[in-house]
Amino acid sequence: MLEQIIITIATAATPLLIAAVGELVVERSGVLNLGVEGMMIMGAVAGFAIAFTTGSPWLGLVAAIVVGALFSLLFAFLTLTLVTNQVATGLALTLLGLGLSGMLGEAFTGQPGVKLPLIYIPVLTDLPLVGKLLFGQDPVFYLSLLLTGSVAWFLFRTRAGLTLRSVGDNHGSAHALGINVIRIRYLAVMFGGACAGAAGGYLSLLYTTQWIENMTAGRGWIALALVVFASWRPWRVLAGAYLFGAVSIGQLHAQALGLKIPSQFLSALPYVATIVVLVLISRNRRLTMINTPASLGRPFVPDR
Amino acid sequence: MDNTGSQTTSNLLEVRGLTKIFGSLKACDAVDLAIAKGEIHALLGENGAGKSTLVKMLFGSLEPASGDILWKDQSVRVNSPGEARALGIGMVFQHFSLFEALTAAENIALSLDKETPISEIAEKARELSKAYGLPLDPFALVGDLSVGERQRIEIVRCLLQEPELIILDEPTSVLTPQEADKLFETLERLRAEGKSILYISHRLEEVKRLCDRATVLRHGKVVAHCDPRNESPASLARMMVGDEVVGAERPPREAGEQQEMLGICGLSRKPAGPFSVQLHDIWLTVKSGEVIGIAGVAGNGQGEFFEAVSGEVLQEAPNVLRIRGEAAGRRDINDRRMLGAAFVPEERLGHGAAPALRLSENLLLSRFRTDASAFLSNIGLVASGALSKASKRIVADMDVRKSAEDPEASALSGGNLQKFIIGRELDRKPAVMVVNQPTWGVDAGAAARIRQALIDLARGGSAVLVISQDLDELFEISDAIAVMHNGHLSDPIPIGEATYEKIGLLMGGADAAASPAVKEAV
Amino acid sequence: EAKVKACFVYVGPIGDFGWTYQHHQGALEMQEALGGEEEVELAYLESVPEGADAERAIERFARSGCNIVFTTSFGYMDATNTVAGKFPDVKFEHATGYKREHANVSTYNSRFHEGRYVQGVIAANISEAGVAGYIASFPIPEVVMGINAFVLGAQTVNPDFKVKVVWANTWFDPGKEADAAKALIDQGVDVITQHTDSTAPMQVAAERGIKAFGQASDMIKFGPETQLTSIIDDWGHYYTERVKAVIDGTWEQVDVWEGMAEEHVVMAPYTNMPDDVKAQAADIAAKIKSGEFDPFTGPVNKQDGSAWLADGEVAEPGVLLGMNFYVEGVDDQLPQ
Amino acid sequence: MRVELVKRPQQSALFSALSPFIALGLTLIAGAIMFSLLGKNPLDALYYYFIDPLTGIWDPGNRWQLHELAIKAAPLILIAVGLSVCFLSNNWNIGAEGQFVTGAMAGSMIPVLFPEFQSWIVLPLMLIMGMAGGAAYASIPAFLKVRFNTNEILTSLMLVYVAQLFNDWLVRGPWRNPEGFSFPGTVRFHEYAIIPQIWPDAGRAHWGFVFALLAAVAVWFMLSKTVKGFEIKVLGQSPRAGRFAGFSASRMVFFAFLISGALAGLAGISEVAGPVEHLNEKISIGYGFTAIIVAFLGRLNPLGIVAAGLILALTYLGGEAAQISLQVSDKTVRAFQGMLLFFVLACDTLIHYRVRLVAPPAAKPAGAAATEPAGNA
Ligand SMILES: Nc1ncnc2c1ncn2[C@@H]1O[C@H](COP(=O)(O)OP(=O)(O)OP(=O)(O)O)[C@@H](O)[C@H]1O
Ligand SMILES: Nc1ncnc2c1ncn2[C@@H]1O[C@H](COP(=O)(O)OP(=O)(O)OP(=O)(O)O)[C@@H](O)[C@H]1O
Ligand SMILES: [Mg+2]
Ligand SMILES: [Mg+2]
Repeated sequence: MLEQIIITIATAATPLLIAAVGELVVERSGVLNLGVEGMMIMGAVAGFAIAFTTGSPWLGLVAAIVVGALFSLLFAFLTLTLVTNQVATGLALTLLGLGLSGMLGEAFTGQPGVKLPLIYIPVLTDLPLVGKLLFGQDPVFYLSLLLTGSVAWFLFRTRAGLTLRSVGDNHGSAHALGINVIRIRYLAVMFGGACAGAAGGYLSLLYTTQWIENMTAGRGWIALALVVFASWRPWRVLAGAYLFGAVSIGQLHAQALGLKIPSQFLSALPYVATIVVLVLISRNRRLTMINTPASLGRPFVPDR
Repeated sequence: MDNTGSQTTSNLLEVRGLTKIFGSLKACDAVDLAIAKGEIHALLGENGAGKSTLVKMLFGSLEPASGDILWKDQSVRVNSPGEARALGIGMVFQHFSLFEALTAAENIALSLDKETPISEIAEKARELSKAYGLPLDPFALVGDLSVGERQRIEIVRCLLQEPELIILDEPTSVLTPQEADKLFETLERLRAEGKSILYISHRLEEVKRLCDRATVLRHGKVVAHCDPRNESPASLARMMVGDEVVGAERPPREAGEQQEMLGICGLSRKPAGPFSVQLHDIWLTVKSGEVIGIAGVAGNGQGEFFEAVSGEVLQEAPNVLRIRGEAAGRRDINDRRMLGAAFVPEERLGHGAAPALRLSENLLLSRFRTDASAFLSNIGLVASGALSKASKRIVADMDVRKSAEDPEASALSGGNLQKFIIGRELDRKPAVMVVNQPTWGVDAGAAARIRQALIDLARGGSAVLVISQDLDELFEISDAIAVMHNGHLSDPIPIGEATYEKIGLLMGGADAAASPAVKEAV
Repeated sequence: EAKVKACFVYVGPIGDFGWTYQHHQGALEMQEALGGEEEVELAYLESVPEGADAERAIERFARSGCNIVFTTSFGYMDATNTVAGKFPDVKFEHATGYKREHANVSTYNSRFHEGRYVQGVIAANISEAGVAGYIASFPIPEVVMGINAFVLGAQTVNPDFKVKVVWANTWFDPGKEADAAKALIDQGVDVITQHTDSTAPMQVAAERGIKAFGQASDMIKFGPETQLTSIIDDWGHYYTERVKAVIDGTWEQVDVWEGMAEEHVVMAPYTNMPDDVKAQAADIAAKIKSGEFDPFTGPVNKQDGSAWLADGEVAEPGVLLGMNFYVEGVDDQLPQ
Repeated sequence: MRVELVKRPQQSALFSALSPFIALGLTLIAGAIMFSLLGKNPLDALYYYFIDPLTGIWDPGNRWQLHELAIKAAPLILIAVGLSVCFLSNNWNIGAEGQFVTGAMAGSMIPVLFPEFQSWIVLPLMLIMGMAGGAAYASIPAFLKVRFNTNEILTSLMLVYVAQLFNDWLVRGPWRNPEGFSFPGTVRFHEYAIIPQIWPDAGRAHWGFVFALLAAVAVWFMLSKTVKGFEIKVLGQSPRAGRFAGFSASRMVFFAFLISGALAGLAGISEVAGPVEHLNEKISIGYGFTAIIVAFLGRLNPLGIVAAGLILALTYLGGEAAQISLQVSDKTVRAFQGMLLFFVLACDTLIHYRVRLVAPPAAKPAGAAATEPAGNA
């Protein structure tokens, strides 16, 4: 039972983790994209539509990623090329995504989708206690761990990651050194879009294998909170996502166990927990200031 | 593969007719320049003459509107700093291009175009810095370093690229005289190794000492080529400005009873942010009629000190700060203004003035309390008529040049905005005036005007405290100079006893703690 | 020109495959039955919020020539009555409510709990653990009634049968419903029923290899090997009857609460269960349909063990319509 | 080809005036394309979206739609006006929806808990309590921002969910109408607790719309004529200049959040005591989020916000008309709103910058040199 509960938590945490790690890269490059929810829902609808029409959930996942990235280009063009306010533009992206996905997905509502298969490795998956946990989950679960690790490695171990962090720290200096700030940010935003798209695809291809309007249900915002929670460190995002997943699932178990607390209060628990954790994290100003990308959200117009 | 030496031509870099236009402003106007192999070439000119613009075009960060760059006699287009580095051009920027959240080694890695492991870079940097006597810790966070140390990183970063031409844009403006000497040694060594150096500085003495040739810019045009060793600082200055520059006149102080106007008694402050400086037990008295200067290399706590004195941050005890005898440590900036104090911060856009507000609105910024009766109606509405009248008066008094009737602050040139901000405070005839970097980035004519105005204010019976990195300026206007180093303030040295060397030593950290003598005196 | 214009205000999207979907199916069925587009003009608004917007939506219909307006959610109750007062010539039909302030307002609802009782019987037969999971939406009487009927049905087979309830606090949030289903399964239930509208719990049950009941519509395509049966809300008969009454000029105010007998509530085919269980289910369903048996027939105790219905006593509709207590055997605390 | 921005020395008065109209025009064009793709006649669609709800201007038979427009616009304007103070002072209150709900709950306390207390004073008290409730709720993210440096975007947003769930609990639990057959929702408010309609014969617009207009004018006056307005602008643009002026950034955080919270709360209680007439679990339908668009569409100018609120309300009403007449999905409304906001933001760039298209350099003589290994390695 515990194994199953952990797997359930993992499924709840995986889309948050993927979207948050993507947004982390975006923010590390100095861009604040509040449109995660919008990109996610576009990924969800695209993933479902392609999987449904082609019958291949893998193609669906690819479509979710591609559409997420393309959709984020809209944000990139406005904020990076036209230097519009990043907060407002991110909100606009969310609104547009929710509206567009609803329209595009109308034909697909109420249709049973095609599910991404779970991994099955003979012997290993059948191991007692840990078999399904370690070797029997869905492929995206493993991808999400791989993604977190690769992003951590990329950011802190590679030259390109260093360049990306430098752009987020001081875009003026980066520009003076000849680093193409705008191009790097475009790429980062698109990576974030791709991740958000993948997270959305996970929702419609695996989490609940169907397309429903608004099916992201605020997960994009949670992903944004996780990035701050993690003070822009990939492995801490993982911890945060699983913590949030555990609280969300835990409250359902509390109910099923017949706990005498109004269910609304239990449902509010994940949000209250998020606030509490954000407060605890941001209390340490020095820590947040050192980790916060100094150029985050600042407009940049290169002079040539 | 240093095969250029065998070639017949002696010019490493030649520039022909290079032009750069910003909007309607010709920042560089058909500039010609030639740099020989193994020479230190000075680029001179007053503020805004176009020096930085020119070198940024050479380094590929700006795109020329027209003109040619010849590198080893071949016409090249430098499209990016990366291409410049590939050619063999390195640059140390006027405004540092460092990343505070990264380590020194990471900063260096970012300007190396090859993918080299950080550990290797750190090792190389350590070796190179030792060889040139510029010690640095490759794993320190840049944000934690002093300005001098940051400068070293910039230079080491540039040298590691093994450039043939090194461009240094005002490298000494942030160094103590002793640190500057160290730098000169390094540069001479590089010249001996056959490297060429393009050197920008406002310090004409050092140009005369160091450079083989000089090119002088004025309003974007080349006005002279000369050998600085054959010129005097005064003649160089004349070439730059096109006119004789008159220094400020400092009449002697009137004898007689002088009252304490500003008293600072044991001011300490904990660091506010991860990269800010702690202030340690600062004591200082400024009396009516006098100008006290505070020297120091940037980043030694001047900003923190200014904030504490101005009241942007409050002190814990009221008695730490006295303005005209009143304990003001717990009073906010407007209460201090009401006591007769006025403040001019270092940064004009975004601190002394709000960029997107009009000049008349910026007038309100520091005076809505002190001049409430003039600028606000009796029910607290902004009286825009009175504001624009007053702002016209200040514009006329300070000779502020602007393109529109009441432009946004950001549309003014730096010098003109500074004149407006100083004028805004002088207009109130303050009893205490605290100014941080009054003429930073201001051209010679305007600077002279501002300095004179400060002296006149003091001689009129006010107390003036000037924080500046420009020693020439301090020697020109101060009655005594104290030095700030790492959050400690030295005793004020009367101008008669002060020498560049003495001040320079203090700036470098000799006699770090404030001497107890001052405390006893108060 | 069509003879009559029938208009529908929906609370959710038609594609929810649950409540709104079934109402829309009913509307289409009605149009078909009465002669198609030439005879009946159909208009609808989806996802109309139950606040200030509802009155506008209803009034818009009343003004745009609708002869009869069906408002298909409880939250439209006051708005329906207000607009009805202003347009006495238009007929209004409000689903699930109880207010009929004007002669041109009818109310209608279904006895869904009859189907829940049958589900309970099946669940107790199928479950090896003796515990069913119940994903509930909100603690309104209709839902509480459903839980109670389910438990009573199950107890006829296994007197110790237990039900675990999770309140999802939503009618429609697939993610949350799926999580609730997983939590229940992780707690050891081996059959799931839901009183929320999405198909997510069915899909989760399918994945985890347990059985489940559909809700509102036939969800068999979301769980071909999982669905035992489903309670289908069949509004088509009622809509046909009422619109026809408008055409014929015989429309009168009614307060309808009908169930299996009138085929308002229809059970989807019994699947994925042994034949004897099928037979048992069909038998009890037939008894309810014929009126021979009422799910709320005594003896029934309340959750705390106190007596509620004496032997043979049948619950009053009034008590049921305001039901806010559990019967014995529910493993949950009713939100108060 | 790349786009290059050149900062204007001064913001362009021409484009300040034109950009909302350019944006609206572009939205109409994009919308027309969208409808064509959906297989609808774009002209019909645009007619239903933007003209049909306004026919009341000349057609008395449709005048009720103008009232509906006012009902829909009132909360949007009220909330957006408050948000303009927040956004101008650089405080990102994304949680107006939660403050809206809290205002509704706080204001409903009197008629729900003391139904016997019936007097003309009830309504004013309710409005005041609604404002106080919204303001109190908004003070939470403000406090966390000032005291703990916590990101207000996230906290204010999380609090929306909390407020909604709390309201849900209230109207299903302690505040449930005892005669409501256990359905969620409080008792219907008595007549003293209901905001009167302005012109009951013509439609149901209530005084909440007038509150919105008054709030817009008052905030406009504050922003443009008083020192407080000056303070808001300075602190929003450059916090350091604000500190130099002696303004307290922390106090501004509270001021902005309290104002916007109070106005959102007023919107909440006006909605409940106006058209809805009782508190239920469905009052929160996203006005707090849509108001963010309204605030930006109105360029953070309260008078502009009035116009923007009406335009947004128009898209809602038009969306219904189009849904009935053309079977256009209700989702197009949100897509429309998103596009509108996008175009407004993009066009505003023209106010501060000139946009140039630059062709990439054709030949690159240095290219060869650049690919060689660096210097004299
Ligand atoms: N990006 C820009 N856009 C518009 N004008 C600019 C830009 N950069 C520089 N200028 C203007 O071009 C002129 C030359 O500036 P530059 O920085 O080259 O002067 P400088 O000689 O280096 O002065 P300083 O001694 O102060 O460093 C100045 O008037 C400056 O305001
Ligand atoms: N970044 C910029 N963008 C647009 N215009 C600028 C910019 N910098 C300077 N200008 C314009 O160029 C003109 C010259 O400004 P600049 O700062 O070069 O003056 P300056 O010659 O350095 O004089 P000062 O010594 O007073 O600073 C100003 O009128 C200003 O409007
Ligand atoms: Mg200048
Ligand atoms: Mg320069």
